Amino acid sequence: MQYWYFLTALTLISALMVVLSKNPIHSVLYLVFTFFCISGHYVLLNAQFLMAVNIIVYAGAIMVLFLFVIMMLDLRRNAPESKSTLTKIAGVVTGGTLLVIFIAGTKNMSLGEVGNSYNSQTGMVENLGQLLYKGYLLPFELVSILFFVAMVGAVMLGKREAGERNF
Amino acid sequence: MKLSNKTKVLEQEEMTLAERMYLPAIAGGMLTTLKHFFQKPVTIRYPEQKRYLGPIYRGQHILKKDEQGAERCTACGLCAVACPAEAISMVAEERKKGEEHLYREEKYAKVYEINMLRCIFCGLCEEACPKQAIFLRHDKMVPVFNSRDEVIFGKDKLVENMDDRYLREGWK
Amino acid sequence: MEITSTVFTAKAIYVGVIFAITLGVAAYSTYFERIFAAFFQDRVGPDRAGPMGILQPLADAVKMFMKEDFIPSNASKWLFITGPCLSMFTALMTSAVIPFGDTVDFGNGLRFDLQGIDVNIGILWVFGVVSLGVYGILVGGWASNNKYSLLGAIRAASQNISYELAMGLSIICILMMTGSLSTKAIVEAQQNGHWNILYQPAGFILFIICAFAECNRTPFDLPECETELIGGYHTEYSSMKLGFYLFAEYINMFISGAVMATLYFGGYDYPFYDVVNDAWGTNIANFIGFGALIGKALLFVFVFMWVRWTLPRFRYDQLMNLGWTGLIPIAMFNVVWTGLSILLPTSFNLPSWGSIGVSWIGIPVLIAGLFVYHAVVGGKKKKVALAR
Amino acid sequence: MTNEQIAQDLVSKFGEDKIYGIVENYGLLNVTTSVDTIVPLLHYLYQHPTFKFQFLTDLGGIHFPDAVGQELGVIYHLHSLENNVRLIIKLYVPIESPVVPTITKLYAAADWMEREAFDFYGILFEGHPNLKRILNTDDMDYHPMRKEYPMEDATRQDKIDALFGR
Amino acid sequence: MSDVALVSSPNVGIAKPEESKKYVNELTTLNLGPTHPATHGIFQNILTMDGETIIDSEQTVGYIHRAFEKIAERRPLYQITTLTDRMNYCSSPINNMGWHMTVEKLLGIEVPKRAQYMRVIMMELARIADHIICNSILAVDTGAMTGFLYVMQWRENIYEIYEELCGARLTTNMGRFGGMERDFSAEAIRKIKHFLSEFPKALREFESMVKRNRIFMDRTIGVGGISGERALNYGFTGPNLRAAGIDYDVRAMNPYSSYEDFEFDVPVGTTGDTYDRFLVRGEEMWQSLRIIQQAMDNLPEGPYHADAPHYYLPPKQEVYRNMEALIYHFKIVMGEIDAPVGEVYHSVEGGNGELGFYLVSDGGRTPYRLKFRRPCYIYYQAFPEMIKGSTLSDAIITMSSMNVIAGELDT
Amino acid sequence: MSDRTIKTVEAPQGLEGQGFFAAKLDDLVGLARANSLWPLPFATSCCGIEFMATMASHYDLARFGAERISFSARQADVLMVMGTIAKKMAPVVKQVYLQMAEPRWVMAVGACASSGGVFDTYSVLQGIDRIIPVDVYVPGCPPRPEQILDGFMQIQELAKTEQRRRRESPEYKALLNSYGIE
Repeated sequence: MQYWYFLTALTLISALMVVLSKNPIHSVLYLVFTFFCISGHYVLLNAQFLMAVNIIVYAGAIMVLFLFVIMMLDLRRNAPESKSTLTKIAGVVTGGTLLVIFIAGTKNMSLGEVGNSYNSQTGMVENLGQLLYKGYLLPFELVSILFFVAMVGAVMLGKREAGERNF
Repeated sequence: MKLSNKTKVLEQEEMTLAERMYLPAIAGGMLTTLKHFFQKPVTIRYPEQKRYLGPIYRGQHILKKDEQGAERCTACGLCAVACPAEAISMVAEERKKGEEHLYREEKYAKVYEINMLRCIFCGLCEEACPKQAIFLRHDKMVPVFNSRDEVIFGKDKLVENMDDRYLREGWK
Repeated sequence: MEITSTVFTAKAIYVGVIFAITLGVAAYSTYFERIFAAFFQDRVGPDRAGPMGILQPLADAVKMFMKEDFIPSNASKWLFITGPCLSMFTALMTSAVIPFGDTVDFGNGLRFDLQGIDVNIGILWVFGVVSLGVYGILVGGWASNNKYSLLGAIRAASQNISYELAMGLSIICILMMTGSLSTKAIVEAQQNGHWNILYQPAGFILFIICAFAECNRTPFDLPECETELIGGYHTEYSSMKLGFYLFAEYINMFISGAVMATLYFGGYDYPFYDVVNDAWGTNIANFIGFGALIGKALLFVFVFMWVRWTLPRFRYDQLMNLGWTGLIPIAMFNVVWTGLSILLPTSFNLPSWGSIGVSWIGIPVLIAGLFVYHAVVGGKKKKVALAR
Repeated sequence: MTNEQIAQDLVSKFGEDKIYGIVENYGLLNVTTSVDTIVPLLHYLYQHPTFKFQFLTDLGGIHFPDAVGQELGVIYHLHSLENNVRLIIKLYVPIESPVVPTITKLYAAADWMEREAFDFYGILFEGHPNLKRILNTDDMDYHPMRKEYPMEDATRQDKIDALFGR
Repeated sequence: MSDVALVSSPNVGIAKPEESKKYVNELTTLNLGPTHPATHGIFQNILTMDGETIIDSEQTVGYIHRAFEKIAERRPLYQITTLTDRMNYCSSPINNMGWHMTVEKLLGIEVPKRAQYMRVIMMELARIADHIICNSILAVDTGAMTGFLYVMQWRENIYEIYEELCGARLTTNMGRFGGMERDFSAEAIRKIKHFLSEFPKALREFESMVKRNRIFMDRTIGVGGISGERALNYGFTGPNLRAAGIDYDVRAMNPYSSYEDFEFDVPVGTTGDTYDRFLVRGEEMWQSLRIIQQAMDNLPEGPYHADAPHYYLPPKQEVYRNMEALIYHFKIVMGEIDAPVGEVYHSVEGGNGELGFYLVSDGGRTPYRLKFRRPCYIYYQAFPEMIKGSTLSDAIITMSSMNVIAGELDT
Repeated sequence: MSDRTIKTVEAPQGLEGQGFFAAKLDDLVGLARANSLWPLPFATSCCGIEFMATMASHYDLARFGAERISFSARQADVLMVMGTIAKKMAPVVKQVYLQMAEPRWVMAVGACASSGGVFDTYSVLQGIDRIIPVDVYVPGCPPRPEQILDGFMQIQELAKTEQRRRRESPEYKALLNSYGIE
């Protein structure tokens, strides 16, 4: 359990730092660190496959792209433009609403017994594969189609207009 | 435009399939380098091995003496005039009685200085000298310097040492 | 198995040994790179520092430690320091799952795997850590506040992401054949000469190309190419922080060599293992296996160097083009063909070499396909070029 | 196509008061012209159906301090590649107002050549897109190739000047 | 003279990038040089880039401006050889001999055939040395270091030949007015023959490593191209112009130093891109080898310098004994030779193109004005146009394939 | 090729005994630095071409541990200024020198860099020692590769004998101050 507390604390701190740090690059790096901590949680749950995939996909690919984009934009390092009062008010309202919903949702929650039904083999690759390709084959395939559509869309967006020099 | 009858047009040939696939050309290139891997290096390990400098290499200057050990230079100043870098300076003086064994001609250079950092080793001074007094040694390079104070070579460093005479077998 | 203190100590010693070997190999890779480069170029290479110049890495290291540690005034200080550390860290992390040898028996029922951890996602671990390796470069390049560094960092990021795909697809074929993600299982499946290279020639070529790209070595050394970016991401680094970057590159080379040996060349397997086993016992045979793996990895390091001193480098867009439109389709074809080579022999009851035969037939099929593509599309492309 | 033909054609086209100083130096035709003629002359030579002086070999300044009113000169070297004939055109301007029209619109190569001539001699090329110093530092306040300026760096210390012929 | 229409230059139609077209992307400026490794330490390009695509570039040159033309006005004619050496230092014998031929034209000296052939051999060796550097540096800039070192070994061989003849490797100060200062020694002839027999192997090996390698071809084909018409308008000469398809070669059009005696081809490219420049330079090396072979085979016997006592230094023994020779010796060294008043233009085919010398003599011991036509200086202005729209990597290999020599660029 | 013995570095003076060897740290560091000098070739003209020859197979500068030609000033140890430095270039040279990390050495290769050489003109800096401190001058125009190697070995000697703390000494600071650095 001490691992769990430690990891959770780290996760929360780094997640907070994502929001609190001024520099977007630092934010992204904290976010990467958060993903690491979450992967740590996966390890504690013996879900090594999820851990690896989380690192490969989120930390290794998506966040690299995030960083990439932010670096490209941040070339001039100009000061962040001051937010208008309206955005501030809107932010407070949205955040407050979320907080209220969150509190309302957790108020009646009771902590059940954990561990009784826990099967340490759930997260193993074989079990995951069995589940995905047997029980949930249709959703799996649908998701893949969704991804495919998204990819086509990205390609279409990224493609330059005809006549423009493409290197 | 065709201007001469010697034109030879070099066409950029299309890449063949093998060339498009990268690997054959890469393999060929790697074989070439591998061949060199096993060849003997051509390196001359300099401080230990000296390279052949040629019979007329233009190295450090020397003020020649004749067979009797008298300096050949007559301080005519042609070398200084011919020097494009204006690196040579000299002060001429009349030979006094009793100095015939030291100086061959009636006038001699009392001071003869070459700024070795200015010198561009073009060899024009050697060519200009009517008395064959100054030579650029083919067997010795000017050493490197650690400070600016060492770079002007006076007669103490330039005049030939009779125990270690400079001979040039090559041209001239 | 309970974690007893003996096992823990043994693991610690083992990890220490592996780190020492990795660092030593990396240090001497710098020396051997110089020597090999010299040989390829008809030179002699460093020969002053110690006999044959073998103290050269030591001299370099001491010099770097003693050099002024310089942080540019406009740089982001902490990230500037983090960059090389991350590079080094991720480079060293990979070796945890590589099985450097079979189980060694110390007697008294004390058996010990020559492997850091045998997780059942071993190869994914390698993959994940490798994909993190780019952070060091990215962070360092950005923190330097130098446009050349930034360009290098960005090139590194996009290049690594792109080549990971093809790399993953080529690994998938191995997984299909072995049926496990565990590196140990992959190696064990290749024992007695059934090396994957025989079944996966195309996959191996893909993998080695991607390994070049992931290690940022020529012909994919765009992030640091000297003539364009003056060193790319490490332009602003001096002292040991630079040393970390350079070191990390060599560690990566060694580790990727070890991975390639594990995946395609039978890991610690070597010919006449049985003979040795019978003559001198398992432990000796396994230690020889350990040496065999290191030897194979070093051979790949040599190939890395050989290629570096032979080839020109790609241009950024060509590299992307090759990755996305060349390697990924071929890798997909390879996945399909691997499926065929697994299914066909079993369905037609071919003898054991049948699978190998089918795999190798894939290569002419692939070339034929490329030929058709070349004939159909290649000509069209040329016309477009002329029209422009 | 001989040098005489070119000279005659030019004189008949532009008149003797605009084209003068026709000499042949080592087989190379030299003509001198005036500032207002140079652009039409070069265009004429460029488009001429047989001459086709379409290659600007070189362009440089020259300084004659003694020729009053004509101190600075510009020398154009033209080359007709198809006929393999070269032609040198000169023009002179007073040093007080060294203004010459630019020919960068005709020859792209003239861009830097004119900048060099400006840098060295201070000849102002009217209409040049980017007339500023090219080889020397921007803060230099004289035009070093004019005859009155010394060549030597004033700060050289290691020279003994009291010698022969210098 | 308003009846002359001011039109019809290809330069007129070239539009600047449209001002109206807005780049939505953020542009960065990148300072390339003057200490960037690919500029070989000499000139600056300030690139405006959109990502890695170059939108515009601004050049600054003059970082090693040494005022050659000013120095030339203060030096006797024979000392100018030391300046021409340092102009295109990759092929200094060509510069030397171009200058000597210019002066010989002014003085009216007829050079004997043997000296002319010797000059041809030296000039072609220099051309090979120049092209070796350019082509192999192009390979280095694409990342292939090793081929560079293979051919550089043979450049050492060329330097050894220079050393045999004049005693220096790079800044040779070779040749004198009226011929050469020395005849070929037996060793020099042996070395040239060795070079002729062995160098083709090395060159072939170098070409096999890069010429048909797809990585190299992809890097160079279609990169940094320029059309023949634009190239002419920009004053291109030499291999860069020939790569654009125009076979202007001074050796073929205005033969000097008996180039008319030799059989050789003028290679031309088709598209004017970097690969064509590489091919043209490569082929020119083969043609140079052909010329050297012919010159060595037909090397005439006879004197290696003109019989011109007013201009050519007498032998040292003569000076010592003969009063007349001594007087001539003094006059020549002092620079007091009787140069006629006049203007002379002479051009040779240098490593980079037409290397011209425009000498205005007022009869004094120094030139009144000496204008060097430096091919680099003239064609380097086209660089921004050639790289517009390409990537940073393209710009770098375009630069190295243009062979911009700093000494020649800035004099 | 009779003399095949290569002079490798000699072990530093120290106390040698059964299984132990103690040397002064300064000497060791000096030795290490001397054998790992990364040059920054600041090649502007002819001497740069000779530097290529020095790097190339026949002379092979790499033998002295200078394999890695470092174009980034931060990583270099020796600034090799080769070729004419015009007054326009002078601020750039100084900038590069300032960017280098300590310890740094400067080598002026060739007549132009050392003294201006044949170019005694208004546009050429008469020696780079007017703007930055120079440790070794190599004469020649251009120097032969042998001479460049000589100069390089001279720098190695300097590196070997230099006190580790020299760069913090007041004399060194005074030297830099005389050039208006820091």
